[in-house]
This record gives sequence, C-alpha cells and structure tokens, in this order.
Amino acid sequence: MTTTDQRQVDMMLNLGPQHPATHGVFRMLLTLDGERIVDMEPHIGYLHRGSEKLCENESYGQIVTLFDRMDYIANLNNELVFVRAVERLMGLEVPERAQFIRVLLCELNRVASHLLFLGTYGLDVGAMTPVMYTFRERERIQNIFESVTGARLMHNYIRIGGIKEDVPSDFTARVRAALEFVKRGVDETDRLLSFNEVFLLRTKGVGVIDAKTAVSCGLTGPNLRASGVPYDVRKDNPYEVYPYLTFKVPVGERGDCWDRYYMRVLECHESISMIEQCLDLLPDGPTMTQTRRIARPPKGEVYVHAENPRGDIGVFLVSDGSDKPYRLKVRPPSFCNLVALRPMLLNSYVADSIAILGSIDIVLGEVDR
Amino acid sequence: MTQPPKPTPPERPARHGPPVEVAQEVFDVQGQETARLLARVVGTNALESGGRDEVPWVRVERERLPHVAERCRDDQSLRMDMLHLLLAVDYVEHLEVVYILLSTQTLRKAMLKARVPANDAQVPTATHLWEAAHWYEREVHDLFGVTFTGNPDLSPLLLYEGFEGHPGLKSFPFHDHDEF
Amino acid sequence: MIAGLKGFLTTIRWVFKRPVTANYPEEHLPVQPRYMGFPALLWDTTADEPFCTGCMVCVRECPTQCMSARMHDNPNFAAGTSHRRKIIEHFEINYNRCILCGICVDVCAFDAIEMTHEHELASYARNGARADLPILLSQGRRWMERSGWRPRNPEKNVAGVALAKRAPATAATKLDTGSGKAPSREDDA
Amino acid sequence: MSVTLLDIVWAAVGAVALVTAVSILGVSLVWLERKFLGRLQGRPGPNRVGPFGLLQPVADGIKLLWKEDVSPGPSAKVLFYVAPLLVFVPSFVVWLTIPFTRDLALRNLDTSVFFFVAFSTLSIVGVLLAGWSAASKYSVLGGFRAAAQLVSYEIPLIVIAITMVALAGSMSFVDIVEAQRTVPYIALVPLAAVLFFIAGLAEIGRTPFDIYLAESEVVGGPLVEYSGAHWAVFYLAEYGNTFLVGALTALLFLGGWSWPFGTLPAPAAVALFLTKSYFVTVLIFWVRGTYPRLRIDQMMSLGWKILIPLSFVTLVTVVVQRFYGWPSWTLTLMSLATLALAAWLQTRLQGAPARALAEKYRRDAVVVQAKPRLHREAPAAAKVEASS
Repeated sequence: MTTTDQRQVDMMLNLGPQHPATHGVFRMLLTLDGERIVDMEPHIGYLHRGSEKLCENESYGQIVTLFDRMDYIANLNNELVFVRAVERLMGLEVPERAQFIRVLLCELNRVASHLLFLGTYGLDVGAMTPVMYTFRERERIQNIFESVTGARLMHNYIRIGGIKEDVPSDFTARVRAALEFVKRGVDETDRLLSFNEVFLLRTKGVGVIDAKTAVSCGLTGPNLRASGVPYDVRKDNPYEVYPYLTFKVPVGERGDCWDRYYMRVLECHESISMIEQCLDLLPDGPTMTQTRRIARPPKGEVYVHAENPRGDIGVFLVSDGSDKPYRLKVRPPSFCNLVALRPMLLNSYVADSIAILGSIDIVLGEVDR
Repeated sequence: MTQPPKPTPPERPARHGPPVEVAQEVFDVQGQETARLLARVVGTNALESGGRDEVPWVRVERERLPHVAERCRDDQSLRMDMLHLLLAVDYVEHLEVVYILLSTQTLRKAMLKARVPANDAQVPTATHLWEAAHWYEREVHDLFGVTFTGNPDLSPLLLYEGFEGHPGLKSFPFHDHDEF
Repeated sequence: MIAGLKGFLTTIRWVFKRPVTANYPEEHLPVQPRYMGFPALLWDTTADEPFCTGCMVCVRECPTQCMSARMHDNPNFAAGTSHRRKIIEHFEINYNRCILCGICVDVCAFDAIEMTHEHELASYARNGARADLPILLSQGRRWMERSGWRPRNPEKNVAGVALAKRAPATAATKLDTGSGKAPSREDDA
Repeated sequence: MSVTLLDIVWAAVGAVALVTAVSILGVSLVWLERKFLGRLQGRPGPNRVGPFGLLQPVADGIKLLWKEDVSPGPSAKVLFYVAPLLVFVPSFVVWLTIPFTRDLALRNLDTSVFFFVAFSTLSIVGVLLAGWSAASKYSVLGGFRAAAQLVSYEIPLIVIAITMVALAGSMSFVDIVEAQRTVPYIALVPLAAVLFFIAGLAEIGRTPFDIYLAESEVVGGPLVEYSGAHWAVFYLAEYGNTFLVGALTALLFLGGWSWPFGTLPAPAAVALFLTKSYFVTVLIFWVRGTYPRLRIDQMMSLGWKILIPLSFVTLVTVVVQRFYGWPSWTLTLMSLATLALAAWLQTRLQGAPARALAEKYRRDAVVVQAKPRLHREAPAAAKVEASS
C-alpha cells in the first residue's frame, strides 16, 4: 500500500442521534478526512409519529393539539397556521380582538423561540452561560403563556374561529413588565456573545450558503434572510393583523452562521416592538366567532402559510365535508431548512458541523412530524 | 394497559346545517393575476385549472409535471424559484401529486397537480430543478409509494429501513398499529 | 478584546445578584390561576352525587383516549333528590396519557369535569397514574374547596337549582335542555 | 551522600502529604468552580450537600467510586486502564518543586522551572493513549486534538517561563519569587502574564481551549468511554493542573508568597500564596463562564501565529532591557505597547467589521409600514352563526 492509498482512507463518524449537540434525534453520517468533512449524509425519522396521518383521524378541534407538538418550541405559531387554514376553508371572520391577541402571543412565542436559540447556539459553540440567561428570560414569557392559556408549552389556545378565552385582566401590564426584562435579557446575551472574539472566529464565514442555493433548497425564515433574500410571509403575504403593524425585516448578506445568528437577535427586538404595538392597538370585543361546536368545513382544498420562528410553515388541507380532514400536509420549515445543511457543511470542520447545525435552528419534532 | 374499546358512533349523514357559509372559491386580485400568468406559461399542458384566494392551481399530465414546473421557474413573469412543498394526496382510485411553487421575487404562489394511477404510481423527478425536491420526493415515496423516476436516491427518509407498506395511503390500516 | 471584556463584566454582575432559581422541593413557584393541571370530577353537594352523568362526550373528544366511563341508572333520581337520570358508575383517567389540553372541559355540558392545579402526581407504580372515580372525585372536591369553583350553568346542572326550578312544572319527565342562551352543545350528542 | 532509611521514610511521608494536599486543593476547586459558575449564571450552584454545598465534591467522589467501571469491548484494555495514571502522575510530580513558601517545598531544586517544563509535557502521552485505546472515534479525534494542542502550546509557555528566568536570573521558583519582593513581575511584563495565562489555559484544556474535551462536538474527547474511578482520576488531574496554572502564575507574576510591605510569617505567607493561586484559578473559571470554544485550526493558528511570536517578542525585550540595563519602567512600557498593539489589531481586524456589519443590518432592514386601521365605531359584532 502506498502512502497515497493510505491518505485515501476516510473516517466515518456517526454524529447522533444520541449526540448532545444535535438538537434532538438527528443523525448525520460524516465522512472525515482528518477533521475536515468530505461527505455528509443526514438521517432523520427517529421522531416520526405520523402526525399527518393522525390528523386524518382526529376532528378539527383535536388537531390543534397535534400541531402543538410539531414544533414544540413555537406552539402558538403552529396552532395559528392550522386554524387559519380551517377558517379560510370555512370562510370564518375572526373577531379583531382575537386576531390581535393571536398575533401578540405568536410574536411572544417567536421571542421565546429565538431566546432559546440564542442560548443553545451559545452552548453549541461552547459558551455555557448565555443559555442560562436566555432561559431565565424565556421563563417570564412562559409564565405569561401560563396565565393566558393555562399551559406552559402545549397551549391548545388558538381555536377555530377565535381563541379559547379572553386574556386575563392584568395581561397588558404583565406583558409590558415582562418585555422590559426580556429586552434586557436579549441585550445581555447580545453583549455577552455577539461580538465575542472567539464567537466571531467560530461563526464568521462558516457555513456560507448563497441566496440561489438557499432558495433552491427551500430555506426560509431567518436562515433565508441571512443569505440576503428579503422574504418574510408577514411582509409579503400579510395575515391576521400584521398589516396594521410597523416592523422591520432584518436582512443579512453573507449567509454565514453569524448572520443567521444575528438575524434572530434583531428579530427579537422587532418582535418586541410588534408586541408593544399590539398592546397599544388591542381593541375590545368578542374573542370567538360563534360557530358550531364541531367544525365541518365544506369540501375543498386550501393552502395557507405563515411565518414561524424557524421559517415558512404551510398547511395544505383537503376537506371532504366531514368533521375530519381528508388530507392534511404540513410544510415543516425545519425539514426544508435541513436540506440546506449538506451544502453548508461540506468542506468545513467537525466542530463547524455543530455550529452550522445549531445555526439552522431545527426542531426535530417538526422535521419528523 | 388495555383501553376499553372506543364506542363508535353510528353512521349518520354529515350534517351541513346553516352555521357555516360556504366560502366561495374565488381569487383575490393577486390570485387572478397569477392565474392569468400561470395559464399563459402552462399553455396547452393544462388539463384543468382552478384555485382560491391567491393560489391558483393547474392540473397537467404527470409526465409533463417537471417540465411545466421548470417553465414556471424560468418564466420571467412568474419566477417560481422555490419548491415550497411537494405532496401527494390519496384519492383511493388515484393519487394526486401536488407541487406548490413560490416565488421569492414576485411573491406569487401556484400549485401544479398531476393525477397518478394508484397501481402505477410514477412521476418524473424534479430533483434537477430544486435541491429541496430530494427530500420531498423521498418523503412522498416513503409515505405514498410514488416512485419518482430519475431520482437517484429514494431510500426511506422518515420510515425505518425495511418498513413495509406506505402509511400515508388510505388503505394503510390505521387502527391496527401496535401500541408500545 | 473589548467585546470579551464586556462579556466578563456581564457575567460577573450576576455573582452579586440573587440567583433566580427556586429551590424546588422547599419552594414552589406560584401556579397561574388558569393553569391546567390534571382533570378531576366535581361533586354536586346539593344532591350529594357527582355532576357527571357518564354521557361519554369527553371520552369521545379526548385526543389521546385517556379516559373511559360507564353510566348506570341514578338511584337518587328515583328517590327524587336529583334531576339526573343516569349517573357515573365507573370513570378512569390515565394521567400518563393525558396531555392537559382541556378539551374535555370544553365539551362537557354538565359542568362535571374541570382542570385542577394538580401536577405533582409522580408515582413509583407503573399503573400509579391511573385515577379511578374515587380519586378523581376527591381531587375534584379539593379543587372546589381551594378555588371556590362555581358551576357555569347552575340552572341546568346543579340538582338543587334544577329541581327547584322544575318543581312547579309537575311530573317533568323530560330533561330541560333549552335553558339559557349558552352556545348549543347538542351537536356532539 | 548515601540514601538512608530515614530519607526514604521522609520521602514517602512527603509524597503522601503532597498527594493529599494537592487532592484536597483539587477537590476544593470542584466545589469552587461549580459554585462560581452557578453564581455567574444566576444559579445558586451546589447547595444540597453540607453547608453551601461544601460537601458536594465528597458526594461526587463517593458516587464516582461506586460507579461501575466499564470499558468498551474492542478497547486496548491495558492501555485503557494505564492511561489515567499516565495523566495523573506527571501532573502530580510537577508539584514536587512548587514552593508554597520559601522553605515549604518537597524538593527545592535550583532548576525547578526546568523540572516543571520537563514534566508538564508528559501528560500528553496519557491523553493520547486514553484517546486511542478507547476504540471510539470521538476519543480518537479528541486524543489527536489534545496532542496537537498540548504540543503547540508548550512552546509559548516555555518561552515565557524562560523570559521570567531571564528576568530573575535564576531557574529556581524561590529565587524568582524573591526577586519580586518589591514589584511583582506582572507590573513589569503584563504581556508575558497574559500570554502565560492564555497558554496555561490551553495547556490544561480549559475554555476557550477545551477543544479536545469539547462536549458539544467530541463529547468529552479522550474521556468519552471512561467511567467511575478512572474518570475520577482524570478529573482530579485536570483540577490539579488547573490549580498548578494558578500557582505558577502566582509564583511567576504575582510574587508568590511575598508582599511588598515586608516579610510575612510562614502560615500567613502560605495563605497569601494560596489566595493568589485561588484568585488566578477563579479567573480561569470566569473565562469558562464567559467565552465560547475555539475550533482546532483556529486554536493552532492562534498558538503558532500569535502567541509564539509574541512570546518571543517578550523574551527579546526582556533580554535587551537586561543587557543594556535600561530602567525597568521601559520594560513595562514596551510590554504594554505590544499588548495594546495586539488588542488594537484584533479590534481593527475583527471586532470593528463585525460591529459595522451588525449596524448595517440594523439600519438596512426592510421596513414594513403599518396600514392605517379602519375606524370602527363599535366592537365588531361577530357574525352570529350559531346553529340554534
């Protein structure tokens, strides 16, 4: 065997599904040349529960609980997109107060989700403190959720035709008080991590994906915007009461890990400002359209999508007129974002694989459904 | 743990009472415009068309599906550069493969559909058009058994290797699953 | 360098602040009033029997099928102390399967089930999380005492009120279902 | 000079005393690190076992000793179990020559700096063996990372040690400390202190250089397959090394047990030395609570392209200053200037562009303007579509 032949022997490294940094049960098979990644093969499906099939056997009201469990970090955003699909099929007009509360809570949930990302991304690149700070602030948001919806994670709050019940009387004051803390928490994490020399070294120029490849891979959300494509469903196809809010959509240009990270820092600030606008505009009125207890949308099919913290979530719903959907298909943003992992990953280092995977911010419950 | 069997309610006709006013399948302004552009791009390939709100759809022959999708992608007025979603619906006698296309530039959405006979579920692949098609096609192949001819890798994505059957199909037994 | 030094200042500040952690077994964080813990069955003190008639709506609507119920003829109805013809005989909730979604409470037309604040129900036995009727009722009673629970629809559901209301109309054999303008829940039945 | 029985007995007693003392110091660090990190992160840290959780390390130790000691099937068993010792022994042998005060050292060698340099490198072998013998790919990756890291960071460490030797004119720690009686060397050569601290961090594999242990990438690196007592030995060696870096920094730069206001009695001197060492150790923990982890190639380029040139610059400035007999403040000035230059370059090349980019993103975000909301006189009456 010549020396050239010996150099050809690559090492296969099985990263996951029980690896501490794969954000769930994701597995990638890395082919390594030293520490450099030559090839990569992702494996998913460890958490496949057949949610879409389950939906075909549950009534519309029950499906909301299934959507809670897809992206278990941004539950309310998930509920909203499904409920909107059914409402559009039924032609329901949702009371304005309900719409405002929905948007408000969804933006709160976006902040909570991004906070979780900021912290765990710190963990991915080896900083162990940010996660404590962001979880502390996220807890305040969870407390608000608990006081409004009765649950900390699986809310089952956004219902077809409105919301489950009106917000408690001290809601506005509580949100405003919590937002002050959350703002400080985001700033604190920003100060601690964003411009840290080592963090910049780890994330600048790592996992670069250009706009064309990103679009072709179906990347959406902050990940796509980091590559310089200003696509945001809230802006381009506004739903609920987003047209009544002024907000900024941060757009990056490099498409590297740091950009993807920083997009989320900026989005936190934007979401906080949107929540404040919602609180200012919150009208009085009913919070639920009075409909029949059991939703039976007419025959037809509909596609509705919305902006999740992780990207563009869509629901394709086929109804046959009964109380259960005939077919329900979710466009899971994390699933599509994972497609872009391979182009980002090739020719980087083992350590980068974690940084890149973390920067995409996947939730495996949604990838596998 | 044994769960007492769930009592099945007796069959009764689906009641469509007065409560829900049936939403009209109508286009909004953007939808009309998109439908017009789409009709021009798809041309004589269109077998049937329709749509609601801002999403028009066009049904084409399954062999023409990637071709039409490519034309939608490359057309200057549509520029559907993102394969937003690829899915299959099981209508028992036939399957329907649906592409949902989206443009990040013109912000238009459209659906392309193709009917696939259940006993010969084959569609040409779209992997050469979009990276995203790889996983979508593997997923649809997993769950519905649709073979995408030309796709280099249709190995199971969501299911484990050796899983028999296609759980997305209506014929797949739903209630007979083993409970852990 | 400067960013790193700022980071040092950010972290060291917390050494001089109070930790935010609550020491769990000694210190319980407050539960919000709307918190949805495990469901429990409520007790109608006026008739000294459960509210639940075993109508199976919750069992059918439960997304996880964690409940089972069986009804029998209500002896109190025959004795004239209750307006419920049927009463629950057997009810079981498997708390391991319950996902605390609150759908059972939403669909219940008899004010019989309510989400309590119970959430610390760990047990060593495999079947320790299966709550049968006595357990559910005792939890429901505790919940009623603690929260000052009021039935949402007393005319229809509280035996004392319903009987008193019905007393003038003699020999009312049919249950009065059209009370109030509450959203109709009969779609389910 | 012949070795008598008494010598052997004394050596044995000394060795046991040293191992005990260093172990206690190391174990105290376990508590200190957890408590301090906890407080940095807004947590209380250990607080269950004993007052303030002081007995937590004891509980940890009991748990570790009781754990089943497993080894992977295909591992090279002998090497697998020898490796912890190969890491443990060198890290403790170095302590032989570390003086706690002028007279309190097991062996007051005249060349104790040399002894330290010689032995501190040895533990690489143990780490590499641990990584290789465990027959896990993660540990192999970690082992090679460790070898690369430790070899490259020895050089700046040694060069800085030589610098201090040149400054003090002696290779004995005692003399070096005595030379700092009035002015600790950190005031003379702050750059050298910074470099030594950084290289020391890398040498003991602490954040931001915990690359070979990196739990989010190689899941503990060479230690990934170890459990129970063998893992505890690694752990102890790691904390021993951590304290060693603290002690060395205290000896070389902070004036060890000396005090500018005269001579202290022996117990106070030991306490002063330990205080200084603990201070540096806490600094190490503080870095851990603040910094992310470097990547292996970045760490190598940091070592070879920045630390090593800078350490040679320090050596040259010190030698030049000594040779020409310039006043010592010139040394401070030169050292600070180099440090400032390095910091300025970093900010210029890395920090400022990132901040500019962030500012640009903030500024150039696409603004979505709100549409004015249609005025509604009364709260919109929802369409009542109830079935009844």
